[in-house]
Amino acid sequence: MQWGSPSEFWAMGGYGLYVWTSFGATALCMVWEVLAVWRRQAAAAVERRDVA
Amino acid sequence: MSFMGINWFKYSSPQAFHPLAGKMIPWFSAAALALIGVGLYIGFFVAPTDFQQGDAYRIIFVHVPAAWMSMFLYVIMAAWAGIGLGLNARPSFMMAQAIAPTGALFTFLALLTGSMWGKPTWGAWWVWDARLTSELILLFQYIGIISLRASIDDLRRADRASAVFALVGVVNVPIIYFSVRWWNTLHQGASVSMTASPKMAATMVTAMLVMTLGFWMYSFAVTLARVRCVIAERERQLSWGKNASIQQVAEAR
Amino acid sequence: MFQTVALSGSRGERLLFSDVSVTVKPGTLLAVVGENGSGKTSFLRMLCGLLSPDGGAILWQGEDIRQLKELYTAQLTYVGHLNGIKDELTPVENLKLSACLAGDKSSGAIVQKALEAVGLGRSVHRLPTRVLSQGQKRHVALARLWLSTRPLWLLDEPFASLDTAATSYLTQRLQAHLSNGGMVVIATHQEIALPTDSIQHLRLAR
Amino acid sequence: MSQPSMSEALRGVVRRDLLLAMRHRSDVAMSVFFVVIVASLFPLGVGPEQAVLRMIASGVLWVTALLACLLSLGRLFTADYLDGVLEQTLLIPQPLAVLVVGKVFAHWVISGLPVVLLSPLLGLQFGLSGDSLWVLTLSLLLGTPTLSMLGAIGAALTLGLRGSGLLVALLVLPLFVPVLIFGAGAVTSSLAGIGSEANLSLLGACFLLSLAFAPWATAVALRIALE
Repeated sequence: MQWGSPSEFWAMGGYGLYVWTSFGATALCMVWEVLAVWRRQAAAAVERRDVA
Repeated sequence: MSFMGINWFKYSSPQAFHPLAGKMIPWFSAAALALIGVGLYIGFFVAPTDFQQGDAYRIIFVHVPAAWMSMFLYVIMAAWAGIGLGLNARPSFMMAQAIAPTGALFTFLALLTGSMWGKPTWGAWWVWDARLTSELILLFQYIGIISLRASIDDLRRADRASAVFALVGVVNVPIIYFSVRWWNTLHQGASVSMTASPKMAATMVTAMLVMTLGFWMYSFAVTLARVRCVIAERERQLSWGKNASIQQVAEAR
Repeated sequence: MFQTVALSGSRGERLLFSDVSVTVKPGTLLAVVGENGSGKTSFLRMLCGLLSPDGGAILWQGEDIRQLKELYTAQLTYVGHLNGIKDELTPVENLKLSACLAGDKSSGAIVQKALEAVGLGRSVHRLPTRVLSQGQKRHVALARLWLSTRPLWLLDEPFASLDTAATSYLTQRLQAHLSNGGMVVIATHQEIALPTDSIQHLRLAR
Repeated sequence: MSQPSMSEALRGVVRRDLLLAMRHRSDVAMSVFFVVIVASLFPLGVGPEQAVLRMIASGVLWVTALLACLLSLGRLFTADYLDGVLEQTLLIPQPLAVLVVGKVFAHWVISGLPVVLLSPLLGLQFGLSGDSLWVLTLSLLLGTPTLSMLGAIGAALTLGLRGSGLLVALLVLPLFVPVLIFGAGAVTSSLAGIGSEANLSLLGACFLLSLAFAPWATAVALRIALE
């Protein structure tokens, strides 16, 4: 374990901005994609019931 | 056609595939969450700080898996497209259709994280390195495929036209990679490379591989969920079509 | 002999026809009739090999046209819904080029004779097709039949926008083709003035 | 039964397209003027310094050639598609890929060849001289047919679609990248005195590769578009 304190962890040796933007953007995009597929699935399910 | 006691042939039709995909999604999602969790733990708490790049190198734990996935997914998409064209199989076109957006997303992330890594390491947000450039062209091709599909109304034509373009692109990307490398030697530009320092600690490699595996599982889950949407949406169109044509039998006399 | 076996086709997701089995023997004509939108054009394009069937097969002399490929297209002349002629070229140039591309004889004299046979006088032979009327353009497209030496003719609404004189010329030409042992598939709304024993009807219902 | 020989069919396709181009001479002239105007705008934007102009010459002229090809792609199949000639072309009893080569050749004669012939003049505008001027022309001569062949794939895929002009650019420009790199690279390396043979032979390889695959892919795309 190389982090002495939480603030040291967030600072990432001075590169916090770059590291956290990368990981944050990745997480955000993935969550957004999952939500988008989920909503599309819900919409498709509703229309299926309408047809049946 | 039985392999491990499962009748695979049965699942080649969309109707049978739909529930099977539904059963597989939770498992893949759980595996994705677990693997990404473990990967992040190793990446942030076990892997040591790099003595050259400091902690900025930790970006490669998302950058490299995203870049790999963007290429894997393109090749897999092109393979499905090729199978679809060769065997005239609708389910393979649906798979290709479902993979494209996830592939495009990973390509975008690879570019974004690449420039995040590049700024502190090279001092520039963007460098015309062979890998980054081919990644950019890959993104254009993903966008091309998605918009080609979107602008064709006839499903059959949309499937087949985007499949042809996917196959053309699979030849193009390696050519671009080598041509940009060639171009870099000509211009004697910054001789840069995305490969991290030659002696990467074993824990760094482990973190990267675990993250990649997690991204694989994530891609499986999302694509399967999307292919289910595609099947459902197409079925709906089909049932509309059936209602529209009441009398279908042609009588010959 | 030309056959379709259990042929079915669709447009988009809409099924147009299914299980169509017909046989066209040398010297006979198949008239495909039906309302607008019943799939006559799709049926004809399928017979050309431009459209692939959903099911079933099309056989030429007992062999699947998907296997024959260019060997089959060398047997047919297709006059489609679109004329397939260039507006900027003259009727003579248009016919010469299409005859040359079909491998038929294409000297100026032969082409002019064909144009006169459909009722296009010499005065329009050297004008750009652009200035001709719709009916005259149709004449130019149909004049290809006077140059064709191929056994199978596939004609999509050939009588549409023709006057009575041209209709009778075309009927005579069809008659001559049939008596030479040719085969014709024609999509039409009109009755064709040919001996009934050589005509077969296929009704496509919507 | 009658069948044209392969060379007859090929000649017929080329002759028709060239004949049509002769009737529309203004279209051909327009694409030439487009190249001249675009190439003349760059010095006005960048400034008149010879050294700078010489450095950007290859890139600017190549991108201009690329855009000229792109703009003329709409003409390649659309007119034939609308008047039914394309349908008849598909029924010619010769392999469609061969006929596509004929159409692409005619397209190159109309849109690519004028740019090649004009390039020495444009090169002079940018201060290129002697050897590099000659390399520029040669690289365009080798590269523009490749552009036409790759462009044909995009033109066939987007045939008859709404907004096909922009879509064609989106699909085709990524395919043009290697040709651009080797073509402009040939001129740059000749200016640097390294020798342009390597780039030119890579350009030739691109030409052969696209000659092998592009007409075939275009033929598949045309059949799909006409279904």
